[in-house]
Amino acid sequence: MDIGSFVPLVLALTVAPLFVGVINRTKAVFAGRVGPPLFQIYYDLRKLLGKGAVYSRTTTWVFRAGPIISLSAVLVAATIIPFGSWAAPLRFPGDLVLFVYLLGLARVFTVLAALDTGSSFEGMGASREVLYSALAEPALILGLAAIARKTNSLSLSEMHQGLGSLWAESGLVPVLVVVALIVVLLTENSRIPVDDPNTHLELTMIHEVMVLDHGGPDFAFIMYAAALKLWVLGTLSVDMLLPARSGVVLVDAVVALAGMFGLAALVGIVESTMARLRLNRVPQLLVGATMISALALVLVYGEAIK
Amino acid sequence: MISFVELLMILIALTNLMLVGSSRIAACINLAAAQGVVLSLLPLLVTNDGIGLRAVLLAVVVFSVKGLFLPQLLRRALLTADVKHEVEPWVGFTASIVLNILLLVLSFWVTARLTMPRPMPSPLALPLALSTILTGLFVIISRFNALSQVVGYLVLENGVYLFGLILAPEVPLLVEMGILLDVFVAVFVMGIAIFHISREFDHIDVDQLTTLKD
Amino acid sequence: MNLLLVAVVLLFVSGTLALVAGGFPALSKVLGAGGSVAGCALGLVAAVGALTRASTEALGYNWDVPYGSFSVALDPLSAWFVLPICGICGLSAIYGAKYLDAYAERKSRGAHWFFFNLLAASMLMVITARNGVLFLVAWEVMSLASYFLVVFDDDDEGVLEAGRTYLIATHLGTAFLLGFFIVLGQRAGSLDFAAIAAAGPPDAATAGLLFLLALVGFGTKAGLMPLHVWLPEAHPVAPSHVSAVMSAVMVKVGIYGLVRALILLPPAPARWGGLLIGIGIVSGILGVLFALAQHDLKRLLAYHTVENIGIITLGLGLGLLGVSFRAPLVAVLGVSGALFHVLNHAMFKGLLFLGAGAVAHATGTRDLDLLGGLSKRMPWVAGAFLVGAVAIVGLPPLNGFASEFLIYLGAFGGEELSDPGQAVPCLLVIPALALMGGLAAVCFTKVVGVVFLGEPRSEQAAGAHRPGLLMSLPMLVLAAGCLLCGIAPQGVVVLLVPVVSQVVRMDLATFSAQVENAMVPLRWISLVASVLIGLALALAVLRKVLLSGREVATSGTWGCGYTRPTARMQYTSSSFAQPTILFFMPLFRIRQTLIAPEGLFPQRAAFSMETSDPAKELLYLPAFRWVGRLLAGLRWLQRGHLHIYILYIGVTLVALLIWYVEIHIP
Amino acid sequence: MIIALILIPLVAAMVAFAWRGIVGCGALLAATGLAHAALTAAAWFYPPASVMYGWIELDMTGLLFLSIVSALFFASAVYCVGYLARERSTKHIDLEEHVYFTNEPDRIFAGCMLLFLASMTLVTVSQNFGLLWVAVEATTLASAPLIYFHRHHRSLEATWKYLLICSVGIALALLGTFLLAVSTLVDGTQVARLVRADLIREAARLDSRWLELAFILLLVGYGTKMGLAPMHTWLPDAHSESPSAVSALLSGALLNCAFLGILRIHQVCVAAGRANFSQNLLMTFGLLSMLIAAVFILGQTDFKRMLAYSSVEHMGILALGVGLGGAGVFGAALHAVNHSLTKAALFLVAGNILTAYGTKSVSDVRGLSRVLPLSGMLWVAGFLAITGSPPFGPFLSEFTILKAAIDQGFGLVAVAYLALLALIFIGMASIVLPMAQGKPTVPAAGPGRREVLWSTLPPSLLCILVLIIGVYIPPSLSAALHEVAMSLGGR
Repeated sequence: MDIGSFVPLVLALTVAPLFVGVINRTKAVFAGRVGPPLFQIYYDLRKLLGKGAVYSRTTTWVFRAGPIISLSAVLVAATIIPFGSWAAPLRFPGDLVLFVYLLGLARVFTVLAALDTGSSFEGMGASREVLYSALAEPALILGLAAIARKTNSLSLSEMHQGLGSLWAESGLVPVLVVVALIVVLLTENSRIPVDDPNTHLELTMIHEVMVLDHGGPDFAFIMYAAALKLWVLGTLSVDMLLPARSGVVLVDAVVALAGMFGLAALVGIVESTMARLRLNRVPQLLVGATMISALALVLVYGEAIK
Repeated sequence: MISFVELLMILIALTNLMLVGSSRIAACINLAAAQGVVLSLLPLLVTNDGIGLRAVLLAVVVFSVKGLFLPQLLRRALLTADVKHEVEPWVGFTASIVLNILLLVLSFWVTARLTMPRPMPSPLALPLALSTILTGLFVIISRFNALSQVVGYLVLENGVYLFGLILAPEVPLLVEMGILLDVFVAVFVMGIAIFHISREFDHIDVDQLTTLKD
Repeated sequence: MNLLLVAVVLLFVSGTLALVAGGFPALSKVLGAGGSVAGCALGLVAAVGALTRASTEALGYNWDVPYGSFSVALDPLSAWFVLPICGICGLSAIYGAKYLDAYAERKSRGAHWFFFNLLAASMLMVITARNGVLFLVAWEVMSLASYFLVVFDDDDEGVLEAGRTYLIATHLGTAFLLGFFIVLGQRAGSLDFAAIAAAGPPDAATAGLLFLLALVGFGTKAGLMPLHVWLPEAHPVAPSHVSAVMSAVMVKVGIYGLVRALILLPPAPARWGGLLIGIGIVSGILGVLFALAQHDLKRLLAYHTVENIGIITLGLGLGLLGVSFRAPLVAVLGVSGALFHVLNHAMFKGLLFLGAGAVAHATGTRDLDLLGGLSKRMPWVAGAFLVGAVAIVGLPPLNGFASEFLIYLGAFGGEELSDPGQAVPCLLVIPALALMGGLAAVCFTKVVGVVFLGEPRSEQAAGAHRPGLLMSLPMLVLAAGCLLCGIAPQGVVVLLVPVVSQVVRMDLATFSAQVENAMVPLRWISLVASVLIGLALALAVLRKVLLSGREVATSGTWGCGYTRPTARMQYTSSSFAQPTILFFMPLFRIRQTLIAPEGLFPQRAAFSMETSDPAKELLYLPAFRWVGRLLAGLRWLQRGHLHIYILYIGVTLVALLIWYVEIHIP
Repeated sequence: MIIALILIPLVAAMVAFAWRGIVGCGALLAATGLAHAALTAAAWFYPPASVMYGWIELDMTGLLFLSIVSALFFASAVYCVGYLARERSTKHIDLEEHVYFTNEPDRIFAGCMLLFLASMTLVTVSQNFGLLWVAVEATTLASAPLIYFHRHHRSLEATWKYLLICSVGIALALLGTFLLAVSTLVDGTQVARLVRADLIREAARLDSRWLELAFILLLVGYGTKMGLAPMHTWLPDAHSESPSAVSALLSGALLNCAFLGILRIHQVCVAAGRANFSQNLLMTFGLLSMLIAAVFILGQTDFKRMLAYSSVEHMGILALGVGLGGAGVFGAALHAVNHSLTKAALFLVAGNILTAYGTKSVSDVRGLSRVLPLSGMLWVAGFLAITGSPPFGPFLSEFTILKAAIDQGFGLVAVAYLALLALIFIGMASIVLPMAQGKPTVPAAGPGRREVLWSTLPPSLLCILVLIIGVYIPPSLSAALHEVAMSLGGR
């Protein structure tokens, strides 16, 4: 495989934390604050990696294995995502299924680690997390299925290329899918309106509460994994939304990057303008997303017929 | 002008009617006995090839068994088991008589449809045989008293016997003897059973024997 | 073939000897378990041989019973099912040898070993039988043997109840199979499968009838919804190694029967595939939902068996659709996915039940809300169970993912299904599988979390002990198997090729091409799996390096400011599952009991949730009650009145006379 | 030789009756049974000659049923050795009404048993319908005192009902016999004696009307004795009240003998080309009997009555099988064997349960497999066998009958048959299994709670036989069954 196909991976590994930074900065701007520097996450990571760790007596090796496995799962997921006109280093028919299930693996181990602490708060967060992601999975995979059917390919990279070629007449389908994808993105990364990353009441948290007990390198792994996950899903949406091809690799790359930061800004805006939904409303949002994906799939066939 | 056979037939019919109509067990027994006597005369009349030894022998045996012995047996049972001499019917007497008439009609209707294998001694013979059987059944069904049930059984057997006599006289003698013997033993055993019943329960009201059920 | 027969005989003989030696427990144990292990080992050798040679060996002797003949054969399909049977039975026997010691003083175990080995032997016979009568006999022996295994602990009235439910259910199922085989053999005039195949396919209507009969008959054994009701009753109450065999293997025999029937029947029309997919989806989703609602560890696992059977069924349905739509790729992927899942499910479900057994054995309870913190007390079991959990949820890098992955690929269907009418039923599979995966994740995070993690919720859990080598070893072996099949699926699927070619009837050229198509992604999967594991190890090392030389303290769990947390404050299984169950509320029949805390200083508060199985509550019980009432309505017939009895005779006689005279005499 | 078959038990009976001071009646029974069985076995290899101008002759059907009778009698005789020893004491406390009662003197019991055997033997060998009738009636009379072995109210009631109902039935059978004789009259002259062989030879010339009427009456008559619903009503009472050894004989041997009577006339109908007529009637009564049995087995509270109703069911199955014709007849013949062996074993075990627990009520019997391990095992095995589960014999026969039903195109009959079988399985499962399992309701040690060889050996052997038939039907047997089926217009 060509070197170019490694660019998306490298990009993800390096730029992902920045993406979070952009979101936070946007929110700060909307809140009229200066906000943390764009590279704050990098500083945090470095600091955490330098620290020791404190473990609860209750916990076992599962607690320690959690962050590691989550991070490695997300890392592998990152190798499946194309960027700009670069295909992913890892591409084969069906890799989209693998992608979804890797995210699942990451989640399961985060949840298990949370339950290992025996804290009722973390259990609470875990039980919400699993429900939401269980509902998010169909939405995600149906959306991808729609694109896959449209481009007759089961590999994210090929789908990406395929979309590019028939961008002109691809029409509504990608847009719908992207909408669903963004909902999924917000859920999976526990952003508003699903979850509030910087609330201060554990009772209302979902993701953040699950990692309360982690510290030091473990927490660094978790933060990094979260950032990567956000980036990966973001890339996926942007790929679907802007598959335009100028023919010049760099131009495509720049367009994609721009798209990414646009998305980051969008997320920031959403977070600073919307309030979070009541917990029992979230499932409805997700089912809605699933319906949108299904609609997209139907449209694919509608177009196939005519 | 009615033949002698016809007369006997009518007698049988009458005994049937009186049987379902009479309330006293002793009377029932006597009626059954009378029927037996009537039957014992038949072999001498129905055989188309003269009166042979067979017919005579048969007549004698039937007379002694159905006419004398069995009724006697029942009378003794009646004495040993000191039962109320009134039979308490499940179906009222008038109703019984009406039903009996209906059964008679039914028998006529059924037998009328059948083609006879041979000239009948009398057109009444076959229907009456059937109705006698049904009467016997009816008595068993409609009487609660063990003794009257045995009487009913006797009448039933009479009917069957009449049937055979007029339709299939060719049935070998040996078989008929065996049959008679069986009836004899059957009634005998029933008599014993009744004796035990009356001893165990100091009554022979069958309708009270309902311990065994689901 | 001969080798397999030897295995069967060995199993049977050793079982009988164990029964005879019942007086000497130790000897009987050695005979039973040892014979079981030896026989299963032989069987495995025979099966692997047959699979690698991809050949069919048949034997036929005449057998002096009506329509019977002792004709057996070991073709790839049979061999494939022999793998899980022998594997699981052998391992469970090792496990059981130790597990049963708990009953030493109360029960004689000779009978148990007899039935255990008989079960294994009869399953092998079912798999290899090629004659209707032989099949049915083996089938019924299998059911009976398993019944007696279930009611092993017959002091408990509940156990007997459950066993009875099972016996009746399986007997009713068999009734359909009787009909199936007889109708099947009608054209051939013989019940030998060979003759049936030779006689050519029946007409469409008969074929449809046959398919339904087979579906109900085998589906009952396999536990398809709504025929599953016996399964969550019977599997939990059996001794755990028996639960493992039943749940991991015996239900698969039902699947085998279905597949065998499909081979004997004419090529399936699309609606059969559609029906299977529908049933599969229902079983899968409802199965996992009910599992989620359970408090009894083994009952929960039993419901998951229903789910996985659903997955297998929809894989099969996908395959049938592929065949009838002339879409070879879909066919191959669907069928191979289903059959591969048969093996995988056997491994991880066996593992999970053995684990559950170890837990019950160590704590004396199966109630989730009484467990907790066991991973400290039985780390190996916890590790193995965790592997099984990840596998059953279908996550990489384990085997569950590999087989579900194949089914997904088939469902996407590639270019083959451009006509919406054909594609939609296949595409339905995708969200269904995704939902099942997600819910399974909910369920097993709950199980692992509540049973093994956190603090023990009761003294029993706190006092748990290690199960010992004999019980741990089989679990570890199975865990290794799950990992192996996850890392190198292509190696296993290669063995599957001849099997699949039997099921999807297509010429070898196209077939092998499609197989190649299916192989490519699998190789990638195995690469990814290894990369994933490598990465994890690397990160672990990294972490170690980072932490080396820094102080690593331990303290209590952060109670969010509350300083006196107790174990009873932890999330319980009920509370963990509650949001999900509430969301799917309409599908459940839930009895909630909530004692809300009151006043400033609430005395006690409690929340508990009971869910009952609607199939049982709404379908079977009412039906049985109705029939019961119907028949009870006739019981006045026998009231003990003699003259009434004789009246019956009279009426019968008169009625017959009138009928005869009216009808037969002009 | 045939005469010997009848005379041996007859003489033995006379001895029992005549010799007041006789001891060891059980031994007498067993010895006679053994001799009888030996002669019967010999009859398989050296077909005996017919006697009395073919009135008495042993055809294959007769031989089959004779063998059943003989085997069962031997089994129950051996069982009686132990049973009479147990029951020796003069006074017993009645289990249900709690009054004292005495038993019949052993010698009377033994004598009647032997008469019973003789009469049943006569049934199986008599070719003349008149003689057949006499024999069947004789069985009733011989068995009535057996039912009244325990001299208490319920047994007396059962005896009376048995006596009266069966006598009525038999009377109708007699009428049927006469009608059969009528059918042999062609314009006034008799073309055939009432001997089966003649009738079959001249079947074409028989008057079909009268033949059919004869069949109806014989069906009702012998059907009463055989226990076909709705004439079955005496059966549960008699079976539940008589000693278990007798119940075994009644259910396993006597019912078959009555069935033989129906088979004989059916055979004539087949020969006369009126097979359809008789078959339809048989099917109807068969299904009806199964239905009635199902009604009363579900929720039955008395395990001996349950077994009795199960006999009604299986008589229904036999009738159904013969009614279906084709392979069904073979199935019926096979099933007759299977049912007799299994049911006899079950009744004998029921006797053990009764002595151990002192009750016939299902709900009071628990933990049998711990109180009487062997009997418990046999009880469950017998249940599985009688409900037609492999690997026991009845499975094969019921399967054959089902196959016949489907192959002959009686789809609905097949469905009803399966449904009823399933119902009965459910009913019996929820009665038998709880009895065998669970915590014992009586202490393991106590009167009659020790399993003696006399009481366990016969049922064990019977069960083993059923098991063997279930996995291997000796060619000789299946040849015999085929011959029987052929003679009854089947395959």
